[in-house]
Amino acid sequence: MAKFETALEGHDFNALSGEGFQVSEERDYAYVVLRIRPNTAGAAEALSKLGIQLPNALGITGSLDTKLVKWISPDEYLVTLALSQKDAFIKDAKAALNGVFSAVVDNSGGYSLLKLSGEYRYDVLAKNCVYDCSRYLSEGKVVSTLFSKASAVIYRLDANSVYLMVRWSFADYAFNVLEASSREFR
Amino acid sequence: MKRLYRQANERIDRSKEIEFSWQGAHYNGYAGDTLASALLANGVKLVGRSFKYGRQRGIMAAGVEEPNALVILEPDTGYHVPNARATEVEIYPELVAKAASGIPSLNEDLRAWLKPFHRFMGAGFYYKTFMSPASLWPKYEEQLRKLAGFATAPSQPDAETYDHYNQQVDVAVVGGGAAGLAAALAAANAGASVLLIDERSQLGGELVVDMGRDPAALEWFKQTRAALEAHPQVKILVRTTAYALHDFNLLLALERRQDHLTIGARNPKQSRQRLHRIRANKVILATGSHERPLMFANNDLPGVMLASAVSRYQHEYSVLCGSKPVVVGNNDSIYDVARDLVKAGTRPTVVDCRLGYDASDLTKIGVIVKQGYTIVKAEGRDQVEQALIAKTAYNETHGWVVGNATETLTCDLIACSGGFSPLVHLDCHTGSKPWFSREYQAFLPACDKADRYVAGSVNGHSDWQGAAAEGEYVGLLAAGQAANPAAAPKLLKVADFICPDLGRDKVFLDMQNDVKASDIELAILENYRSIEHIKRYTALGFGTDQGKTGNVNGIAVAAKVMNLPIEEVGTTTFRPMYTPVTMGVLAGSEVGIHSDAQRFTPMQASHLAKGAEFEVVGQWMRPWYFPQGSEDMHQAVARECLAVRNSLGIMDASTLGKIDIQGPDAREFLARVYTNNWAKLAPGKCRYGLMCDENGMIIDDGVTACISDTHFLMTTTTGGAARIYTHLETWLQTEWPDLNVYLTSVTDHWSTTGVVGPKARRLMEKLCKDVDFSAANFPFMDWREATVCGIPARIMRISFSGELSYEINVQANYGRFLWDSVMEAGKEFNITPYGTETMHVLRAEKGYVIVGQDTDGSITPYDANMAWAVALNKPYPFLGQRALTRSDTARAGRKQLVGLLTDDPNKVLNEGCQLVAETGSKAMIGHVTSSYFSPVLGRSIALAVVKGGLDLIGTKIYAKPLSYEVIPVTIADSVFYDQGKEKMDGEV
Amino acid sequence: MKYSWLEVFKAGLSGQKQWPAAWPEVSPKAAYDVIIVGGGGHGLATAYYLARDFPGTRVAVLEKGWIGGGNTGRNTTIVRSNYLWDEATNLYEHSMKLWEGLSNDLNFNVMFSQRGVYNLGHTLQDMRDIERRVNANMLNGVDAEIVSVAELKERIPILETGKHVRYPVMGASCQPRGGVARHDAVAWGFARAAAKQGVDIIQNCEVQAMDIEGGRMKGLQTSRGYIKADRVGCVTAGHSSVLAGMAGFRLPVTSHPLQAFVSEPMKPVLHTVVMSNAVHGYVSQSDKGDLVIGAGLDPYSGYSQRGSPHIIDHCASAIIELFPIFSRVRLNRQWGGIVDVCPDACPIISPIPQVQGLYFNCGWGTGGFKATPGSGNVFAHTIGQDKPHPLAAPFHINRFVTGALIDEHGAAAVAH
Amino acid sequence: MFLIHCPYCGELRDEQEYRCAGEAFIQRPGLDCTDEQWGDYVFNRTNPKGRVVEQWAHSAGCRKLFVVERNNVTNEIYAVRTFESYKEQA
Ligand SMILES: Cc1cc2nc3c(=O)[nH]c(=O)nc-3n(C[C@H](O)[C@H](O)[C@H](O)COP(=O)(O)OP(=O)(O)OC[C@H]3O[C@@H](n4cnc5c(N)ncnc54)[C@H](O)[C@@H]3O)c2cc1C
Ligand SMILES: NC(=O)c1ccc[n+]([C@@H]2O[C@H](COP(=O)([O-])OP(=O)(O)OC[C@H]3O[C@@H](n4cnc5c(N)ncnc54)[C@H](O)[C@@H]3O)[C@@H](O)[C@H]2O)c1
Ligand SMILES: Cc1cc2nc3c(=O)[nH]c(=O)nc-3n(C[C@H](O)[C@H](O)[C@H](O)COP(=O)(O)O)c2cc1C
Ligand SMILES: [Zn+2]
Repeated sequence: MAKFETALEGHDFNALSGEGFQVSEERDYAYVVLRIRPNTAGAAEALSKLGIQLPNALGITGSLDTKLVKWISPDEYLVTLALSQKDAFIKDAKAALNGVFSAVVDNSGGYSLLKLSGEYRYDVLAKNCVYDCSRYLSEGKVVSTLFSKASAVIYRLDANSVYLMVRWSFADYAFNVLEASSREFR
Repeated sequence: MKRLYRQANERIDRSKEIEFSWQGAHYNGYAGDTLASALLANGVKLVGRSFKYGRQRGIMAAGVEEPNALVILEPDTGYHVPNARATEVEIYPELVAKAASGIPSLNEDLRAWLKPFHRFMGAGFYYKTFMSPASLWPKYEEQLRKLAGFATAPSQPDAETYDHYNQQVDVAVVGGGAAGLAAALAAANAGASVLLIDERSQLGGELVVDMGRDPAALEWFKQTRAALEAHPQVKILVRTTAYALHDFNLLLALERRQDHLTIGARNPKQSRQRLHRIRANKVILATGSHERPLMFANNDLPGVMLASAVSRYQHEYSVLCGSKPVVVGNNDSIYDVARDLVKAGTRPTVVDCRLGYDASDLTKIGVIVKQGYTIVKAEGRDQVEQALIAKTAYNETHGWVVGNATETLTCDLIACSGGFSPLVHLDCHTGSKPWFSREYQAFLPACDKADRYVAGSVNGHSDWQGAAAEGEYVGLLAAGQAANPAAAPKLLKVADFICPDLGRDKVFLDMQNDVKASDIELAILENYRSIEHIKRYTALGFGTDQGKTGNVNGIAVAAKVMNLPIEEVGTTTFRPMYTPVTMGVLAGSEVGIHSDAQRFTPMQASHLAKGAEFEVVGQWMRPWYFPQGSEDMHQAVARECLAVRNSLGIMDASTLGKIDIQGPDAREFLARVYTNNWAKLAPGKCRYGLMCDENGMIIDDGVTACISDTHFLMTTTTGGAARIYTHLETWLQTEWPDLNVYLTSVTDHWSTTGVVGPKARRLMEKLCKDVDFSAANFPFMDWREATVCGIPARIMRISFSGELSYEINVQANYGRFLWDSVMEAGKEFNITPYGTETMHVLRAEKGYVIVGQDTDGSITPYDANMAWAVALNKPYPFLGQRALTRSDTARAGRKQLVGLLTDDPNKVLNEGCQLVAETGSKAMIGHVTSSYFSPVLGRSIALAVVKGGLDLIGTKIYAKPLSYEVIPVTIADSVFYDQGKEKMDGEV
Repeated sequence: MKYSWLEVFKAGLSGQKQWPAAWPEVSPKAAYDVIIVGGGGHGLATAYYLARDFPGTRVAVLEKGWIGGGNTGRNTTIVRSNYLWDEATNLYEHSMKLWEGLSNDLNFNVMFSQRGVYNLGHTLQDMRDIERRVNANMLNGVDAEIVSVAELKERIPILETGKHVRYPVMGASCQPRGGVARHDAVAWGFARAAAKQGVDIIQNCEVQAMDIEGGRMKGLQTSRGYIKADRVGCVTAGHSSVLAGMAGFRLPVTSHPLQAFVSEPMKPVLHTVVMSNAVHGYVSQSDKGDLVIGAGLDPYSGYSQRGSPHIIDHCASAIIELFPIFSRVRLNRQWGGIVDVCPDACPIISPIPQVQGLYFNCGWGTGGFKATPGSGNVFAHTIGQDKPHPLAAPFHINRFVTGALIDEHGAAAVAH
Repeated sequence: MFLIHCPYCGELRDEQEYRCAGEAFIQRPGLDCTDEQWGDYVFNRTNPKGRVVEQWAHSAGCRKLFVVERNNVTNEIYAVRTFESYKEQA
């Protein structure tokens, strides 16, 4: 069996988590980039066939249980869905969007998805992000910004946690940064 | 330790005695003391020596404006702080402090022994001297350097850490005095989120003094503070200095989180200091003001202090600064100080240059009040012993006229006030210029930027009630609520500056840098008339205090000498930092290994297990070579090279940039950004591409695969990935928005394992069953969708080594598994992992360039001998095409890429080595860009760029390395190995 | 008056009342033979050499503010000549030779301190570039050496040379004759020496328009009136494009903020100049004891003389990486200059083809202080003879038409 | 220290998320231009003091380029607009 690893496979998340702050890496998701302008001819039908509703700027639609569609830019969306559904989704999406100016790009290996929780999660973010997540990152919102020196996609689905996505190759760096900046909260 | 009886609002905790060390001796203070207050309580007068003359200096102020009392904390440990101000240091048990100045010691300073020469050391004297003989200047300089500087630098790495904290608020209030407190509360009550910042350990500002005098002030403070502390919308940061205010209300503040704690009690999990990056919708500056000293001879003697500081030491720390005080000044505030001193049991003498203040309450109780007098000189050996005073007279044309000294007052303290200087600093950081108020004799903030307010003493208020009222008013405004305008500031009437006679008397303006009034006069005499020239010629305001107490006096002296109004002289530029900021806190946590991101591929763990040495390429850490046993790099690389040439190598190519290009115009897009042709590339095929900038110079290269007619996958160089992606996006979005193309970076998605060598096919056939690897059915520069080790993959048959080579791309999550599986399967072929160094040798043997190593931004495709990659007849000319025909770019004889062979095959040229045409020549005709020992050829090879090199193949030229040994080399074709491309198909 | 110990002694006796103006305060005359616009180091040096080497030429320097208040007064004062390309090396080395005699030449101690300049390498490519540059320098007769990590540690013990940092130091190039000078003194020394040669130094005089007729320079409109001159040399650094705009053409230059900062003064611990392009910082310790530190460019255009704070933060991180003991040292003051950045990181010293009698000297960007005497010298000759000085010829503005750029980026990403 | 409103994200964001991409609306000449014209296009810039019209990219955000009109002396931002809005205007 092929061994599937995440970017932070083998990193000791226990050592990083404490009472006031916890981090975990989500393993079982796939990430598909959808490039399309909402007003492109044929986009609307194709997307509704796929059961996708495009979010507005900085918005999110759907859910992690089905498909989470995050706005990245006016013509870019990041779809997060269960790994097991990836191939079918990509196939369906390509079929549905055939002839529509768009791109469906599998970027599942491109990221590490980290879930931050605990009372001090916003303090940890404030130490590394120029974007004030505690003030502006409301539920159902996604922002692309900087996490220390890595670019990151940060979003929030509920009251208890924040998701931090960094590129795979920056994951180790992000882990170390999280480790250092959460020390005082553990 | 001597203290007054308990003052109404003292802030020391008499139950907590603290022992600390000063100059090697032990002293006691109380919790709540600053080092300055504790030293004063212990009768320590001498705390420093001045910069130039080594004069004795005592504590002058009670806050950040202190110019003299520079100390070293925790010397020579990882907690060493150079040049801390004693007035800012909170004492803690076991604190070790010593004076930052004194050569060789505080008590004996040899600069003071040079006193007879001080008269020759006017401003800028070194510009006029030490010139000849020129050879001696370095010796002079060495000696001058030894005399300069205050504290010693730390000798140990920092034992503590730092961090940053970003936040956005509705209203940021700088200053926790009456004005700031009122502003913060008003804004919060009006619904705004508020951040209140003060540099001191406790809120209150100058109110501490008012509270000692006025129970109503104390009551107001207690209530206001309690309301703020309880307010859910308010965050208070004490021990936090707002050191800069940038455009768009970016307020930078330094929080000292642990400096006040005993070293053993500091929490190692917490940062020592924190930089708050505050984006405030509105900023309220309630920063108060600093008192100015008076100008008189020997005004730097220990025992000369700011009057308000004397009161502050009394009220806040119950320390009496002198038992025989003289209080002298040019404004009403001195009488309050005198009253404080009376309450403390002394009998001060009050000297007021003006007439008319009703001081009957003081005279009634026997205080001598000399109105119409001022101080002209202080005298004393180690500290103030007496004050010489003289009569004053004022006239409109000449200002103050001061007579000869008429009287000598015996004293041990001169508390002086020359008026107040509002802390306009932050307001000025974004370019605003303060304006001069004649009435207040001070520069007041312009406050002419959007979303900014000032309130309190910074705006001229002299009473706490007025300050608070204005604070409340701007607090409401900042929170967006209408408010009734506050009353105009009750400006303290301050008399004009009394500028001393500028003789030989030592009248100090800038105590830290030893700038005297006579230095200003000298500068102007020599035509350094702009205040900026005066500053630079004399060093006025150059110190760690940035002239907080001295600058305005200096400006007044300059105005007098030039006979100009003060406002025409103006101030120098106020710049960050308001007070000095630790370099560590600026860096925050971005130090050491975190100073930049380190990027790793999915195979990192395997590389580490194999003992790889790493090369830094951009942010990436790439395996450089894989030493075995005691091998050095050359041995390892030789082994790796031969393994690839003779059997099988494996390398991690995951770091190459990868860009997914889709859309109906994808092909056209490629044609525009690459120099070569893309019209005919069919799905399933790959092609090498060369990219130029508009200047016609090579900026990148790489292989692009055609996935479908409208879908391509581009690879870029590792170091160029981000830059090229940005470059392409920029063209697409700005110049070619009509092209229907989407670019998506997929660098991280794919991990790439290169399987390289004659046995590569044999290995691939083992690992992948759904592809026909025969040379005929999977030719060079084709790619296939496949399943490798059970994983979906894209296999590209491309080569950067001349060997049969497959690059297996799989989703990053399987990268390591694939790598390990290939390693396992390759055992029978003695599969050998290799790093960037071997990769470089192999490609150099084939004459393949590395952009950035063999090119340097001045090499065109023609220069690189790659005319084959230039298609001049595309419908839309490629980027840089036009540049190639400019006269110089098209000229013959440019530097061109060629091969070099040393006559001595064992001689490996240094990369970078310069080339000349004749042995004796120094005229460089090119340089070596790449050079290696080729294990397979058993000799050294090199690539070089040589003027007209392509026409000189076979010519002998000479390398002139640093050793000046001349190495004969012959220009050769740049392909050294397998010119017939026989190895391309590997073992058949 | 000639400055000397004797004069200092006499002045000391007389209470420092004897000194003459370093340069007299003068009002503009109606006409000059040559006007130099810009009273920075380069402009003043140009005027000095013009007056000295072309006797009889009536020269004025017009400065909109106070002399030396531009980049001359805000740079990190690093002087070196170890450039990559022959053309650049020859120009900077010409300057270096003038520096070596400058204090005596000007009779003003510019405190030129040849304490050595180290350019650190942190990657293999850095090391290749160092090898290439040092090799070229030696062939061009410029002192240069490659210094190993072990040797660096000996010479600069406080430098971090360990491997545990993000970008370990792999070696360095060193130019022993490189160093620093006292920036203000350079402006003042040239001003004084120029004034002595009869040059009028006119401050608070801003050039606001150019009077050009039939492609010929006639004179300048200034904030202090119209001044006639048929030869005008513009040496206005960050403001060069503004001046070019007055003459109706554009320059291959953009103006950017460049920031620097100083620390509190300390006893000497760093005795040389250390620069690192890879981590973006460079530092020396002044004779006063403060660390003078320069940061990287702010990437946007700007005329505000202030930049963005994260550039400073980044630089501080670089300096601490190189010198961990400086972590607890505090910074006193930060500031910015407006640097005129050229696409090939080399200056333009050139007659302007469109206007007879107009000359520009600009594009020095982040690294022109070191060139001050040399630049002034070759520019003076270019104007004085209306023909590019041989050392200036390669820096003709025409190179942006022909493509003959002299790309110094490789050698100095931050070209101080 | 800029705080720039990204017209696509619709929010004020810190300068560090952006990249300045130089003067906007530079006209690219065709292959038949003179060397002078090519040099002018590639290298010469107006580089005005005061009001500038520049391209900025929200590089750490939505990666879109747009036009910023600002004062490069006072650092005041007058307007941030998309290229489309200019096109519509023209
Ligand atoms: C932070 C910083 C660090 C640097 N570090 C170094 C370094 O270490 N080494 C190095 O070699 N170089 C360095 N440089 C670069 C160096 O400072 C400059 O290249 C050099 O000083 C330029 O000198 P200048 O005389 O041409 O320009 P400036 O000194 O800027 O003089 C130009 C003058 O023109 C005046 N002017 C402008 N417009 C007008 C007008 N319309 N009318 C009249 N006058 C006008 C200006 O007021 C100014 O005084 C640095 C620069 C900066 C900003
Ligand atoms: N006796 C007089 O005539 C006279 C004259 C002027 C002022 N005052 C006194 O001044 C007070 C006015 O109140 P106020 O609130 O305007 O001023 P204040 O001086 O009481 O408070 C200002 C506070 O701001 C702090 N501060 C200044 N710059 C800072 C920075 N950059 N970062 C962090 N903190 C900073 C100061 O340490 C101080 O605590 C009254 O108490 C009044 O009695 C008296
Ligand atoms: C080499 C050098 C050293 C400096 N040293 C100091 C210093 O020790 N103290 C100080 O306050 N400023 C120092 N400055 C900065 C000046 O005060 C000033 O900020 C700079 O010349 C820019 O001018 P401005 O801030 O008036 O715009 C130094 C500047 C330079 C160029
Ligand atoms: Zn955006």
